[in-house]
Amino acid sequence: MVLSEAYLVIGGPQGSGLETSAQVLTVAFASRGYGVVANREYHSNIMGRHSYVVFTVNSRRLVGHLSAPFHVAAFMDAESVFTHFEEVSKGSIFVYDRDVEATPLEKVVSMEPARRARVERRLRELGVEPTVGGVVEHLRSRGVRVAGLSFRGILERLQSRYQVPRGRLRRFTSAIVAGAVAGALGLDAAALEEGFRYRFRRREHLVEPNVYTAMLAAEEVRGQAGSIDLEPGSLELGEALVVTGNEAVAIGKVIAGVRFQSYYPITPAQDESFYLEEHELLDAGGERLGSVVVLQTEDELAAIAAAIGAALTGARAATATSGPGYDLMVEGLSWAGISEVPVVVTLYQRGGPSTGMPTRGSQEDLLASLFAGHGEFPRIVLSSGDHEEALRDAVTAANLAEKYQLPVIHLLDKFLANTVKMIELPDPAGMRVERGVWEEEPGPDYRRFRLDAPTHPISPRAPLGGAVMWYTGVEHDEYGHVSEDPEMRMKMMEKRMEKLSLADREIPERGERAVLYPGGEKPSSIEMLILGWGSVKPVVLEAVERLRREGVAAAYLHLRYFQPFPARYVYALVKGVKEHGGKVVAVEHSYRAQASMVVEMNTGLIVPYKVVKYTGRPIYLHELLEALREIHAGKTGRVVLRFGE
Amino acid sequence: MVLSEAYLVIGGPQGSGLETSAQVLTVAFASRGYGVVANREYHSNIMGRHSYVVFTVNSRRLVGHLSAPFHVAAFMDAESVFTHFEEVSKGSIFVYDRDVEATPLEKVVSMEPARRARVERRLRELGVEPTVGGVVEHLRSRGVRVAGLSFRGILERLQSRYQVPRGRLRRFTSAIVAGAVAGALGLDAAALEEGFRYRFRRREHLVEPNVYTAMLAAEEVRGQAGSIDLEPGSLELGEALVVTGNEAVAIGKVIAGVRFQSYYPITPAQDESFYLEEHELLDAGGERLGSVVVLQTEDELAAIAAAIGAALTGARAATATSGPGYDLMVEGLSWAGISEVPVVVTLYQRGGPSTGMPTRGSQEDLLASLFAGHGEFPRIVLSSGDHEEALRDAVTAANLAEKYQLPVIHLLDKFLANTVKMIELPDPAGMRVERGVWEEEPGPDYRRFRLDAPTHPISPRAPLGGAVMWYTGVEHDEYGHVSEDPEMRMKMMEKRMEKLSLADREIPERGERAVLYPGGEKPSSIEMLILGWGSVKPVVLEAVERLRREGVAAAYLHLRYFQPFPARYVYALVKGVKEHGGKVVAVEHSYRAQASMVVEMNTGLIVPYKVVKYTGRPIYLHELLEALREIHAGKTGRVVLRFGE
Amino acid sequence: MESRAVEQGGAPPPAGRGARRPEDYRTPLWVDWCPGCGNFGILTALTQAFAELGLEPRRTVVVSGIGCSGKTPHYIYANGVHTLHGRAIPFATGIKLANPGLTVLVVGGDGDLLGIGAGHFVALGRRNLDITVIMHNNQVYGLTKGQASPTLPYGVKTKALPKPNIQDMVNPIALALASGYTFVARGYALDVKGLKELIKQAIRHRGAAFIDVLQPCVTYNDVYTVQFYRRALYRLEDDPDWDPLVRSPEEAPEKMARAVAKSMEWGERIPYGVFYVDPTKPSFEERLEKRLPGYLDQPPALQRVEQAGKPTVTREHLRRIFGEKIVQVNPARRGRR
Amino acid sequence: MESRAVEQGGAPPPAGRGARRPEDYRTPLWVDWCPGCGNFGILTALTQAFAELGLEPRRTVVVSGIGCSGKTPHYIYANGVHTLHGRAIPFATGIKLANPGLTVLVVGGDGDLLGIGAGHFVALGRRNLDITVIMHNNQVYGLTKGQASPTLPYGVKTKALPKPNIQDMVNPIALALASGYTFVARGYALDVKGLKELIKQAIRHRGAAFIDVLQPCVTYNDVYTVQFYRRALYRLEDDPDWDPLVRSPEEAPEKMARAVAKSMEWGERIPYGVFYVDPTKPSFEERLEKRLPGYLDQPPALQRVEQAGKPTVTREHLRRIFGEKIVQVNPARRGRR
Ligand SMILES: Cc1ncc(C[n+]2csc(CCOP(=O)(O)OP(=O)(O)O)c2C)c(N)n1
Ligand SMILES: Cc1ncc(C[n+]2csc(CCOP(=O)(O)OP(=O)(O)O)c2C)c(N)n1
Ligand code: SF4
Ligand code: SF4
Ligand SMILES: [Mg+2]
Ligand SMILES: [Mg+2]
Repeated sequence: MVLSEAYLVIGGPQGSGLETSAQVLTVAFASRGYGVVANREYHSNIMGRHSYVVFTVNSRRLVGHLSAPFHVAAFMDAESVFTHFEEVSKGSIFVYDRDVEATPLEKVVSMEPARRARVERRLRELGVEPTVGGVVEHLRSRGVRVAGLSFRGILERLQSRYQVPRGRLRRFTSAIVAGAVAGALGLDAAALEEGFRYRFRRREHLVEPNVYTAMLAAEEVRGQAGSIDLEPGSLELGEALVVTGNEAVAIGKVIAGVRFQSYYPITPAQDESFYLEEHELLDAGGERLGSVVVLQTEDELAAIAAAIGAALTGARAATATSGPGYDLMVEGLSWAGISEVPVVVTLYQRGGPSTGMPTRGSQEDLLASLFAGHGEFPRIVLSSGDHEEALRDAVTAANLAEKYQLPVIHLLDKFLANTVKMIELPDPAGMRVERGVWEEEPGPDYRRFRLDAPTHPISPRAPLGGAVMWYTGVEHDEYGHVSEDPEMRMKMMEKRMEKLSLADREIPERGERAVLYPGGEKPSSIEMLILGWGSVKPVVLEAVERLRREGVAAAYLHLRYFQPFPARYVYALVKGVKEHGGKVVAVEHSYRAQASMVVEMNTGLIVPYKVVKYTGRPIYLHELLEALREIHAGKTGRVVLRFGE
Repeated sequence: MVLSEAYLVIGGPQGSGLETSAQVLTVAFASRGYGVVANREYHSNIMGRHSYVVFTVNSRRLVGHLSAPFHVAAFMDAESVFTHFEEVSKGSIFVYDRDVEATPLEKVVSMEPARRARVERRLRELGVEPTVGGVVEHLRSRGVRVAGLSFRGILERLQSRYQVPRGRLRRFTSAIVAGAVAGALGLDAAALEEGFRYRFRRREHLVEPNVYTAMLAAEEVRGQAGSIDLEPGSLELGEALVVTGNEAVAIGKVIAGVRFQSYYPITPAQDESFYLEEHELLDAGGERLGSVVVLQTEDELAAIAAAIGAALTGARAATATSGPGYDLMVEGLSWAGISEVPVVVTLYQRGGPSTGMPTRGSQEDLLASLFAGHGEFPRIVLSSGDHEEALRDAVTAANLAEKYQLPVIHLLDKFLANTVKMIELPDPAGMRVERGVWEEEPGPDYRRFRLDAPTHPISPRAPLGGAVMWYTGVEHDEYGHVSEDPEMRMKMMEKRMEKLSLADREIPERGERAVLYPGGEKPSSIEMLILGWGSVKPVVLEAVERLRREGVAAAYLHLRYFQPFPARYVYALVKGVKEHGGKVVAVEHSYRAQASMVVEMNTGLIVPYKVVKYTGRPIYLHELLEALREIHAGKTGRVVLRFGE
Repeated sequence: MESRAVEQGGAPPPAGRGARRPEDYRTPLWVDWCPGCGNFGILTALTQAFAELGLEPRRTVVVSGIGCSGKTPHYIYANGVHTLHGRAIPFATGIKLANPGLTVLVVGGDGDLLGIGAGHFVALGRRNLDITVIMHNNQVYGLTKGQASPTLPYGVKTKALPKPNIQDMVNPIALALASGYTFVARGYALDVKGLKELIKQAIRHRGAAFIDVLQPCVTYNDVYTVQFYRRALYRLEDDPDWDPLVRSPEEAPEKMARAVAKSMEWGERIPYGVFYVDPTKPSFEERLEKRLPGYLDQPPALQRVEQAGKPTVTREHLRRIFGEKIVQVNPARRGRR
Repeated sequence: MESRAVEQGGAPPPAGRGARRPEDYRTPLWVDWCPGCGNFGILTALTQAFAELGLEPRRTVVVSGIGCSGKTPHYIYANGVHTLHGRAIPFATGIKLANPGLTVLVVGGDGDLLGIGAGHFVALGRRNLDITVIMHNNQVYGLTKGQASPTLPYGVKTKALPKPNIQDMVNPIALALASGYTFVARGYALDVKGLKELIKQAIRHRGAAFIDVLQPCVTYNDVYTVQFYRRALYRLEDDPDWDPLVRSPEEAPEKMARAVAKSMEWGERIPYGVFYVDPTKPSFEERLEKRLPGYLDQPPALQRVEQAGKPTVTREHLRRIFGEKIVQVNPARRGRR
């Protein structure tokens, strides 16, 4: 059978070059016209703990979902073998390092005790000897096509050919893994070369020996296990961006005109700031586009304060963080609220609470993004479901912030942040930069918080430096001077809160704040309406597609804005579906299914079915489909997903 | 007509002794068997800005509500006269300083521009000359019983009698005001003496000249304006506590066994910590009861961290703060959540957002108290409606924290915090101290987060110092060691979240988490169900009482717990009332009526009617009654209250 | 009409322009500090310094925290940003970095800057960003009614404290030096002329400048009173041997050590004046200009990012800036295998 | 069975008790630092110091922040509290104050203690609470992949930095001195024996102790390497004239000034050892005991607050403690008017 879509996994210890393998493979597939996505799972550790990357490769279209069992698995070490051996099935190609065949489970010191106990139990149940060799035998007996490479042997051949210093040989392990996958899926040397060139942009001398090493592995795999017949890639994009979600947002910010970004390092937000900093010069080949000031602050309290300060001067300013850092920002957020400051907080959710699972994904911070920060003030909260949305929403967020003069929280998560995806090169010409209402020539009597502007409740802005004005976190009068007068208080409170009503009137609900897939679907014809948000989008869309093929009239309502919430549209849709006997299911990465709580709060309609996952691992297509089928069959109301190590 | 309840206001500049007048009067009334409550309004300022105190005095019972117009008004300065002259009515007694009669409005420099403009406009409308004299004339013409005292004259008589140094004379202004009120309501010298003794506990020599001064004023008022016939006080309590809400909570904490309190000064929370610190020795007349460590930290980040640290050693620990400080605590809260730390955060709400109206009240932080802090973790949120509840809830909060091993947020607000009220002396014998589940003899293999305890999901605690254990904000195993294992994650997440379900099963909904007044009322017989929480309780209860007398079958559902929310009970009640055509009205101190949002989120039932106030001033009975009558008459759905300067 | 009312709360600038007088930097608002408060002296010194430097109000920004001191910007006719308790420095950092052409000052309380804000205080020193920090040092938390601030010495009992202070004081001058401030001085609120001169020097200094201003709080601090300071204070500049100026980087360690040693005098005798000035260290803006050529001319606040409602960044720009992330997709050209 | 599995992740204490060996203070967990990381040296020095002091694991608490260094407590068999980034000191403060009988240490990164946590670092110095702070100074943010920490000097470019560091370093020793720490030292992670001795001294010292431990990060810091330190480091104690001990309060200012001056040596030559010890200042616990007699015996953690499910505080106690707030209500006795 020829596949048009394949699922892959590669694994190895942190710090051993797995990211290189992943990047090389992603680019190699992309360059050959495949849609590709790769999600990386790793511990909060610099070196030694288990890490793995999961891919989906599609020959016909851009993809974003993941699934299992994997068609190809290629592992660097014993821990990966023990950890993932049950994720392949008959006919899968399973590549491992023959040199560690004798390694027993108990010698894998880096494995967490809880997992070791589980694997031990499982091997006992299966009657498998607890060594790499034992596991491989077991797989072979189940019809998995196993290929045992001698990593040492391959590296020795590399060494004798290119005289790589012994100490550096280990760095080529990544090429072995990339090559193994290429071999198993029939990717050629030229494609791999594209991948290595992308990776070693300024160290071209590394390309050739890497390709050489990879091809050794590829041939060996093909020799031992044959290859899997994957349809040739047929995407005709001309050029494509291969980026992580972090990078997509950074590019979006550059387009948006964000020229000041403050941050304090935190996983998984930090890479966005690093990427911005790398391109801080906006060096468009000689042409001067200005530059971006990227400031590493002493903490997140300072990060938001500095971003607000910058915004007051008229710069487009943002900060990016994750849960713990966001908590530290909320006092500043509240200041931005009362002072009507357009500032963007890009919030990458990770597993909580507290330090939680810092390198794992979640959608646990929705309620905090909506309600943290004391007192009442308007904010806009929007979220992106994939790389394309993330990039565009970075522009939208900056626009909304300035249009309504308020803080905007742009919600993303670790899944998106670290996932590498192939997308079309965006065209800024199709985007808008809306800077809102400005006072053209502010006079000496300029009132920053003017109450009688034609644009009320929006007061025309002027930058610090362009007029004299006052800001204060205290309730204030039109000039920004402290006021405790009850009437002034009411006017200012109402002015601020009305901006949210204004945004609610101006931003389209349907298609922008919430998007229904398939587009034209009527409530009466929907049997199962899935509510989701953020990075569940790709996998849910895929599941909807499959369910529809199975004859289930499923649809996906992708919630994008949580404030202002598209209440009328969602109400009508959900109400309609329910009235016609359809099922409404939330699919989310949180224990409580937080978006469904927001729906309930805004519409008074209960979301009765929930599929949730809170292991910090992404939702896979196969488990989601199973859950939805069970719900459709009336077997259950709440499914907790758990696939993935 | 003989009154059984009177409403009073006194006013003057900050720092001029108004608090003394208020305390003296409160105690004087209390000692004479009157129920009394006094609410203070003041600016965020140390000296000079306008401040005033509003009282309700009842001859038959303890009271908590305020109302207007005032029967007696006594003012120290011109600003008070200009600010409050419309709050009295025909027959009221209005006392002012004759020496400032000539002061024109424009000379009152401390008055905020917004207010000055408003007063100016109003005086113009009324055709009143903008001087104190003009205003007084106007009042007289409207039938107000005006008494103009020469403050200077009275102080001179004091001076000649007691040889008070000239520089100290001004300090007796407070006695003039207290005396004026006493005169207007027929309070005798002995009662005032009680008040002054209470106030000048360790400076007894001040009592006599103060009483003397007060009585001069009293006589002068009676001479000029007569007095108002207030029924004699008839409360037979024997002894009573006269305390602010801050003090009530501090006393509750002492009873609860809170022996560590960390705080960073912030209005209106700080007075609780100061009061605790004053009594840190727990000096029960020779008997050693231990002591309370009250730590002023460098900020609120440290305050919560230190409280958590103390809790880990087995001490009952708490911290107290307000909105801006709470924002800084939420990262710590999230740590307490994942680490299952029993810690109490006493949160005094004030006007927000940001620094907002730091000395004014609000109920704006409910949603933040429920949802701030990233990630998902259990917390209990309860709120108190009056001084009696506040004191008892301080004990309950400490109990719940230890019983369920989680952070508890005890919500209060500025109204309660600063209001002085007469209450019964509580009896700790009627209270419980529940310290939860402890490991009796923790062995060397002690597991702090044991998953298989008979008390699951509660793991028996041991204090730092009593065993070896680990804590971490990272997801962890039973020992408290870092774990990223997905199965361990699920178990720990579920364990934590199930504690909330447990609390939901164990804490009674009816009567504890929500209390209906009148108690036995059936939904079918309720015409108007008022939902409220926190310090709206006394005024709503009074309004319900009055409405019922008018023939409206009103009832009040006092919401006390927001997590775990009494969803079933509230659902049944609200649903029942609605089905029988009754109206459901939220009464709250926030723009969005946040508690009604929480009701909607938890029950799916919309609260269609709202009475809100967000000027930072308390809700007065007269305006509330008017609003409720309008709603009852079907004239409106949302009323925004605004009484009070 | 309503807006008319409100206008009175604002700060119409003085009619006559041209050479500026201190009064030109005052708003018409009533100042609500206690009569006799040292803050009045600081306010006067600020407006005098502004006038003598001829600062343009719209190009000057006074950033404050929360506290009695935090109200200062409202009384000054120049941009005022009254921020959060402890966060004035990072707000100011964002302002200055986004528009380095502005003159940026921070005014804050001792609690604000050295208690809740101490982390930012240290960080600004490390950056040597061209901001002037003026600390209203009254040894108490004024606005919250007189608790001990981080500058109140151990064992001292001021009026509002129920017991003597149990925490030690931090030494602001030493802390500023350890953090890297390149202009460090102490002023006295009631020596308005001297303070004005210090403020002028601090503003002119290119880099992070700190002035610890001893400010009597007449309401809560009955220990560090005007009487006390009158006896204790002496001027550093009166010592002809005192030379705080670093003339070359090599001199820095020794001058700093001397300044630290000097800063430890706190008791009967308290020195004030300039403790340390190092004009040789590059300011943060200068470092940034090196890294981002053109930054000073085209800082974030002055870059044009929009053209007729569109981004100024085009697709072609993206190709050039982010070219490394672009993959040529050519399934046909090379085919598979 | 499931719990059996989990148990392996815990830390059963060693079988043999009695005199303790360093190994007795190690949990069986795999240490996930990079091979060659300086943290291993610090861990060893800690367990050796614990063993030599004979600390009881259940009466010892190691509090950490977040970072590579933050993982340390899990590797030590004693109570471990792995807190929030930057907040180890205030957590430790609560622990120590609630139960002053415990031995409390803080281990943290340079980012943790001097970046995000700098405010608390200063505050602990002011309090002189008996806590030992050990800073893993690797000049980078290790766990977040090598960004510059507050101790990396200006202009230095380590591996993971795209450009040379644009911020200045803070001087940890000077900062600790300015903040009031009464024991201030510098150690080196690879001189385990020397470090162990410093740790012992610091733990024994009654008051706030700080050790700046130079810790090579082999993965991200290719400037401050083992090779570098081997050349640069020299021992303070090798100078016979070096005497960091304050014998009477009067000596303090001069010794501190010398220590600050010494701390400015950072380049070719870097001193390590004890910079300053002042045992004459009362610790915070001692001050508290003075204010709350009996505090040390009956601190918050050890007070009994419940008796058969009831408060130990009775109504009569309330009358006595809060008597000032009680009003006798007697409408009948005196009547009205
Ligand atoms: C986060 C936060 N915590 C606490 C407060 C309350 N607060 C307002 S001013 C102040 C202290 C003021 O002291 P200082 O900084 O010395 O200024 P001063 O009033 O003495 O000028 C405090 C604690 C606040 N506004 N915000
Ligand atoms: C509030 C918050 N912000 C950011 C982070 C992310 N973070 C984790 S460790 C770390 C820095 C670690 O550096 P350092 O303190 O020097 O410790 P090291 O890893 O070098 O030992 C950061 C920024 C966090 N955990 N919490
Ligand atoms: S409290 Fe002190 S610092 Fe504040 S205004 Fe009054 S005198 Fe000045
Ligand atoms: S990154 Fe550096 S500090 Fe962290 S474990 Fe590795 S070597 Fe050690
Ligand atoms: Mg102060
Ligand atoms: Mg570090």
